[in-house]
Amino acid sequence: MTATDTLTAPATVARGGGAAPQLKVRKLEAWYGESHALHGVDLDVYPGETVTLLGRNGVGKTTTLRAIMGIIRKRKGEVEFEQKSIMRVPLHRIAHAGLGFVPEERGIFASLTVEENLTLPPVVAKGGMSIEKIYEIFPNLFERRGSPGTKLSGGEQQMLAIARILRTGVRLILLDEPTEGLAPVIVERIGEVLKVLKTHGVSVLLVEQNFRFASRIADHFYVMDHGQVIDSFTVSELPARTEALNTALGV
Amino acid sequence: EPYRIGVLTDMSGMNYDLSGQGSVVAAQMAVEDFGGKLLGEGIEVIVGDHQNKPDIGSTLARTWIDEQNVVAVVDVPTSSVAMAVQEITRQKDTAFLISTAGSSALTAEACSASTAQWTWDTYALANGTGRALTQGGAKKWYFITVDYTFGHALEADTTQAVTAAGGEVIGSVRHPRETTDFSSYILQAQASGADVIALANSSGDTMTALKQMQEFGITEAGQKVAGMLLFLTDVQGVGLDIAQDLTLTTAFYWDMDDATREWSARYSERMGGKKPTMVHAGVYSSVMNYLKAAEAAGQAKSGSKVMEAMRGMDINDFFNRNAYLREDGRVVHDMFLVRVKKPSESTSEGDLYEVLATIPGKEAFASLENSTCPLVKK
Amino acid sequence: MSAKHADTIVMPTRKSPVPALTFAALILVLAILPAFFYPIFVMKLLCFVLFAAAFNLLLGYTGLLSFGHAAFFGGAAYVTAHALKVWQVTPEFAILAGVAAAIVLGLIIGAVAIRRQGIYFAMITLAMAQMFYFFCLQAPFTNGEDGIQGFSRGHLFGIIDLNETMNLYYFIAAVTVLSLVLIWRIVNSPFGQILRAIRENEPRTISLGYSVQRFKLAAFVMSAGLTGLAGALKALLFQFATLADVAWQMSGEVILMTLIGGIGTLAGPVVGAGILIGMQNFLATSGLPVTMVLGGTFMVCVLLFRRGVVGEILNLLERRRG
Amino acid sequence: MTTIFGVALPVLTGQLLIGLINGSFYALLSLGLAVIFGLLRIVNFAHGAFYMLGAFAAWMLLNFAGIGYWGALFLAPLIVAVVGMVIERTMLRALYGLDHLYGLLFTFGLALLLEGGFRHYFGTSGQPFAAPEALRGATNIGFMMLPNYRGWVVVASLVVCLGTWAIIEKTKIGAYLRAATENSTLVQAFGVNVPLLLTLTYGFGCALAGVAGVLAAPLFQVSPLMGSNLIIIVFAVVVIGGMGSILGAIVTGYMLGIVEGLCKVFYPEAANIVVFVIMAIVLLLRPAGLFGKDS
Amino acid sequence: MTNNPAAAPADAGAPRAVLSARGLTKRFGPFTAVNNVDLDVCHGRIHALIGPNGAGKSTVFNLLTKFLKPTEGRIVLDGTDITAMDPASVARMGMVRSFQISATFGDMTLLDNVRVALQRPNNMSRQFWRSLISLDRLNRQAMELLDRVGLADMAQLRANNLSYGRKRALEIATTLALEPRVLLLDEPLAGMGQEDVEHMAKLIKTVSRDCALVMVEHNLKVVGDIGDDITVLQRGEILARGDYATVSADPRVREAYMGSEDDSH
Ligand SMILES: Nc1ncnc2c1ncn2[C@@H]1O[C@H](COP(=O)(O)OP(=O)(O)OP(=O)(O)O)[C@@H](O)[C@H]1O
Ligand SMILES: Nc1ncnc2c1ncn2[C@@H]1O[C@H](COP(=O)(O)OP(=O)(O)OP(=O)(O)O)[C@@H](O)[C@H]1O
Ligand SMILES: [Mg+2]
Ligand SMILES: [Mg+2]
Repeated sequence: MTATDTLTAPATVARGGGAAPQLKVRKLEAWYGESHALHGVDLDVYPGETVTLLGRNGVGKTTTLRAIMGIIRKRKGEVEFEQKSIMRVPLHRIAHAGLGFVPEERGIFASLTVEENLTLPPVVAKGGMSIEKIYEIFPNLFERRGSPGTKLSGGEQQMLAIARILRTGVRLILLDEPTEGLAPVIVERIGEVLKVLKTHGVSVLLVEQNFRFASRIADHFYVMDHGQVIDSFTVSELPARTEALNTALGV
Repeated sequence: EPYRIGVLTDMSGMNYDLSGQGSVVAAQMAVEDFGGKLLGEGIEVIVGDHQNKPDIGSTLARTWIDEQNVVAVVDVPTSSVAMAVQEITRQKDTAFLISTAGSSALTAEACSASTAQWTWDTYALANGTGRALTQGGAKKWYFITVDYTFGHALEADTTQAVTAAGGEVIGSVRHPRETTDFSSYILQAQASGADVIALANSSGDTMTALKQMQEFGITEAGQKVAGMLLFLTDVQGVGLDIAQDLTLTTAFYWDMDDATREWSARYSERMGGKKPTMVHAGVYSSVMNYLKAAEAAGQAKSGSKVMEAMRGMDINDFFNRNAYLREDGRVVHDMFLVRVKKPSESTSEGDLYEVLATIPGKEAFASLENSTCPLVKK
Repeated sequence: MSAKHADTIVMPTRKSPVPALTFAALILVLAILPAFFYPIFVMKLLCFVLFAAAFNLLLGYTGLLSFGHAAFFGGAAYVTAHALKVWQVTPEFAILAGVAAAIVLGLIIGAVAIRRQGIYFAMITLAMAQMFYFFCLQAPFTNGEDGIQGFSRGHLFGIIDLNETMNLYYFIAAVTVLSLVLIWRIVNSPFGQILRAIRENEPRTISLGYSVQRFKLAAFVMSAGLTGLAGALKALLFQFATLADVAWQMSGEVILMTLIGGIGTLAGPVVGAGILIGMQNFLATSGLPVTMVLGGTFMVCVLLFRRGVVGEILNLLERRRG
Repeated sequence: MTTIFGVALPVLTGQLLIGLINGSFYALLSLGLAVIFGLLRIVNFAHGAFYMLGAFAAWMLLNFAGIGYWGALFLAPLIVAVVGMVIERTMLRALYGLDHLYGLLFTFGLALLLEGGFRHYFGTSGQPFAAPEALRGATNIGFMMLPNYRGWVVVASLVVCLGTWAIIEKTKIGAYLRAATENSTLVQAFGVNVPLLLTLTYGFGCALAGVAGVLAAPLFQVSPLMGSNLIIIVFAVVVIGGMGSILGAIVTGYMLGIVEGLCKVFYPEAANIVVFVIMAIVLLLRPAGLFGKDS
Repeated sequence: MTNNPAAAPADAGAPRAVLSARGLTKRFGPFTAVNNVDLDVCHGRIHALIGPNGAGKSTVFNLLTKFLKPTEGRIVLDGTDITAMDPASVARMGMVRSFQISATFGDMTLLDNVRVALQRPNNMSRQFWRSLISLDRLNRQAMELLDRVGLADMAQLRANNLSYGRKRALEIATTLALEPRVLLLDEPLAGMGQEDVEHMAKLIKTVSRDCALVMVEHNLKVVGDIGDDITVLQRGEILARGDYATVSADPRVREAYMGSEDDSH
């Protein structure tokens, strides 16, 4: 994969057309112990789509991803992936259903080398990237492949966290603030990677503070506040919404 | 209020087999056999588990005496606990009938007028075996000794007996307590060419050493092995296979004559078939004789008065032969040199020893000549 | 972002009446306790209360789990007993000697152990204490299994006869209460605040310029010294010092006391020691297998009541308040 | 027959060999501890109790089911593993998220319970257990008589240790486990059945203790206290090797056995504490242990 | 570009180099993370350290604050060679850092968090015999610091209950408590929401007047706004240095770090 063949135009996705959503979330609620963090989130991700969740600090974006994945046990509502409910599926089977997760805190394993980290998640389906390809995109990782995961710099850890999921062949990736702490060049490169994923039909549910980055790659936006989705629009509606977004997000 | 006899023992730790429940049963048997009444009052046996902690033991003894009308504290394994309890019984002038604790210190510097150390002490066991074996022709001795005060004393006592009988000690090696591997020591003992390899240590260590000696074929090669401090339960623990031909000294063996067999049978019946150790027999005998002496003294409160009475009494029974209580608290009686049977000689589960010789009490126990007990008038 | 001026929000730390009341209640209880309980038993309890409180100073407030505190407890007991029996000094000097020994031991063991954290720390202290145990087993002055026994308690300052039970009682009670006040003060002092910070985030504390190792060592030695005081008092009380006090099981017991009572709480060690000592006493005549019961208690505590009795109560109260 | 042959280096070489045998037990036990610690971050204080359980299981198999040594060598560790797995499933699991100290305290309680229980029902003096017929006697290996059984112990422990090392270091399982100790939820989210993996690991670690127990049964007394004496030394071994380092546990185990053996010849008084002394020195010079990676 | 017209260019006048490093090198095994880096940090100025991920920025921080030992090179703080010192002593000399992953005392209140830092300069850290009330005289100072980062009204909350961005603010307050002469901030703005970013940037600018400040930051807008001197690291070596305009015009920097990022702000 090179930078040139990644600039394919985003596949347009028919929203509201005949296709069924790949991920359908309805009335999702979640709790941290006693504290109620999500108050009924509704959202859809269609096949091949890149969907971005926007919102200020602490509104529940991360929590939404974790609740979809089933990492938060205390939750209510409905999550369907490819027309099957995954609310009762044990955590370790979710990935095999085709869902991948890149956590906010990156989750690099200190006791594993970079390469071990990279090959840790089991491949769940065909179509994932090969290790060679990954190293091509992130040469830093290739260079550091033998060193322990947490000896990486902050940004390298972020790259590793994303790269790790690209191998597994999942069809939907939940991606939490992938650009935090990354140098602008790398942010750009990650944008390209996400576009390539789209051409391969992989959908992405993205949480992002870097609005500029998000606006370049997403097809659809949801805005969250207080544990709920308060707004939703497509990329074409974006210019019209900028004003409203500025007040909602303080951009 | 009934008179109470407090059996203070180890119900949960390493002395459980040796003493423990068996001591409780033996004390109860004695009370029953005595008729259950002392000076017109009932007698009750109560039990305490000192968990091998001197503070628990001494607090328990103290409360018993102060609040529960306990007139005699019985048994008390673990010498540190026995020493602590002896301080209390001395202060309170309560009878203290020691059966399991074998520290010679209890009847030396720390002796008490209300104490009777009934069954054995380290000197008697070491001395008995040392002397008898040397006289039997095993002149050259090698010691495997546990490296702390207890082991040193055991070795010194035995050495004295061996040299007195014309033998010599050609070497010794010290090992830490609770050693799991004796092979280096065994190799050294083996290489020394001694006639007897003497184990101056106790239960766990002795058993491990015995087991490993068999691996190295010590006895097959003609060396004798002597245990300086071994109980019936230890021998059962390692099994005849390993303990066979071991020589040791004991105060009691159940299968000596009709009297011992009769009592032991009654004991076994209550203990699910287990054979009594010398400690158990000693507890029975000490309680029984205590009750007789209290009856004779006309009171039970003052331990020293009861002991006074006991000194004037004939205290022979199935356990005690040629026995008397000395002023330092030592009960002197015959001891027995035994040999552990080979598996082929043993006809039943409890058939373990062959009695080789009787060691007269006077020879078995340390004489009063060099006693450091302040009660001994010189 | 707040626009309020700082002055309006400065709140002085309120002097909470709770500790003062707790200590007053403790003194009151100690004054009347001998009327109901066996004084010797109460005194033993006090020794263990002090032991547990000293231990809690380390675990509860510095976050260091020592599995070797028996060394300080038993070591001080041996030295005190030896001082009374052989050197024949007055009790206060004997106790001081014991405490000094514990402090020296604390310095040695602490210097090695604080190089690591968490379980490493626990295992190192355990091993070092075990070394000390073998030393005590073999050293001639401890008399092996018999222990140092049979000495007089002597006269405090040459005047007060400690062989009188009630004299001894008031002495031990006074020392214990004063030590508890001291521990409470250490914990709630500027120094204690730094210990808390270390427990919370060590690298951050270093980056603020604190020599963390020195603070840890200081806390360790304080805990060791106070533990030594408890051991010395126990030797004085029972008039013996034996191997049981230096064995690792003793270290286990003090952990259990602190755990049952509530790690990091003021009253936890008092309650925990009370429960454990009471339980041992009860079990002694109950016919139940003691180690099994203790082991089971341990497991249940860890699984269900990690906060300990006092901790759980405090937690309940806090929840009530919202 | 039983004198030492070859006069030149006899005692020393003999001791070295015997040290190696002791080291076999240290290695097996510390390996189990290291596996459990390295992968579950639990300091398994009950390891000594599981070792004892292994020996008792062998003894019970023989006395109650008539199954001999060889059968026991496979069955007893299995039994221990099952016991361990049940405990892990029902109780230990609840402690994973917490401070490691709670794991230590819990297993400490478990050790007391197990040992107390066996003491209560089987007494303290222990049970005899004979070596299998085929391994009795001793072989003259030139400079000393080597009891056959001891030779077997060395071989068996080496095989088990190396096998374990290979499994953990050379397969994906090891990576899963190490990752799971750091962030088990995430590994699960990647599609690995972590709970099962942890249960099996704990079972496996316990089984290693069980193997050591069976191997030890004919050598030492089968007694409830056999483990509690050993466990603290093994802890020291693990600390010296570097906690969590599999290879470190194995190598240090054998090495310390040898050092201890030599100490018994040259300065027996210190044999009990030599391991602890070494530990203190190692910690002063290399705080992470000989094979530990600095943390 | 810079807000501070008073800030003189490095060659004019005599800017005092409070902290300087010469030939700083750090190798991890065969891998060289930092290679022969020279650095001068001056009083009253913000020195921004930027560069691609893994360039060695955090490592330089760790070397300067002594959390890592340099393989080669010398570090001088205020004329004292600190190359062989330990981190706590260096901190006592007035060089304080923040961490890339935020570091607070989670179970303590915000007030206590700041007071812990204040205790040391006030010699109130070893007093085990004094009451906690004695620390109250630090309250005013502590509250002022909290107020500066906008946390004054949360002083009695526990640090754990703060959201990510506020934890970072608290960490800065704690750091400021030491009145550092040299302040090192590792990605102080990462993960903060937009309005917090602006506020914090202002704060950093204000603070920098009284100390020498080194900052690692990927937010180029902020770097451009408040950075006085910029050093660009790449693969452990210095790629470029100068003010933002110079550096951002350098094609090598654009290629290695900025990419096509427009600096239209
Ligand atoms: N582990 C936790 N325990 C308790 N509360 C939590 C936990 N994690 C998050 N919260 C709370 O839940 C709410 C939602 O948090 P979440 O992490 O989902 O926010 P976010 O939108 O991802 O914010 P950010 O942009 O800062 O990452 C917040 O108020 C936060 O304080
Ligand atoms: N302790 C260590 N052992 C081995 N390599 C290390 C260690 N610390 C850092 N490195 C390596 O050194 C390089 C520089 O790391 P550093 O953390 O300084 O980068 P950085 O410039 O701060 O990057 P980022 O912007 O991503 O935080 C990285 O490639 C990293 O993998
Ligand atoms: Mg988030
Ligand atoms: Mg960095």
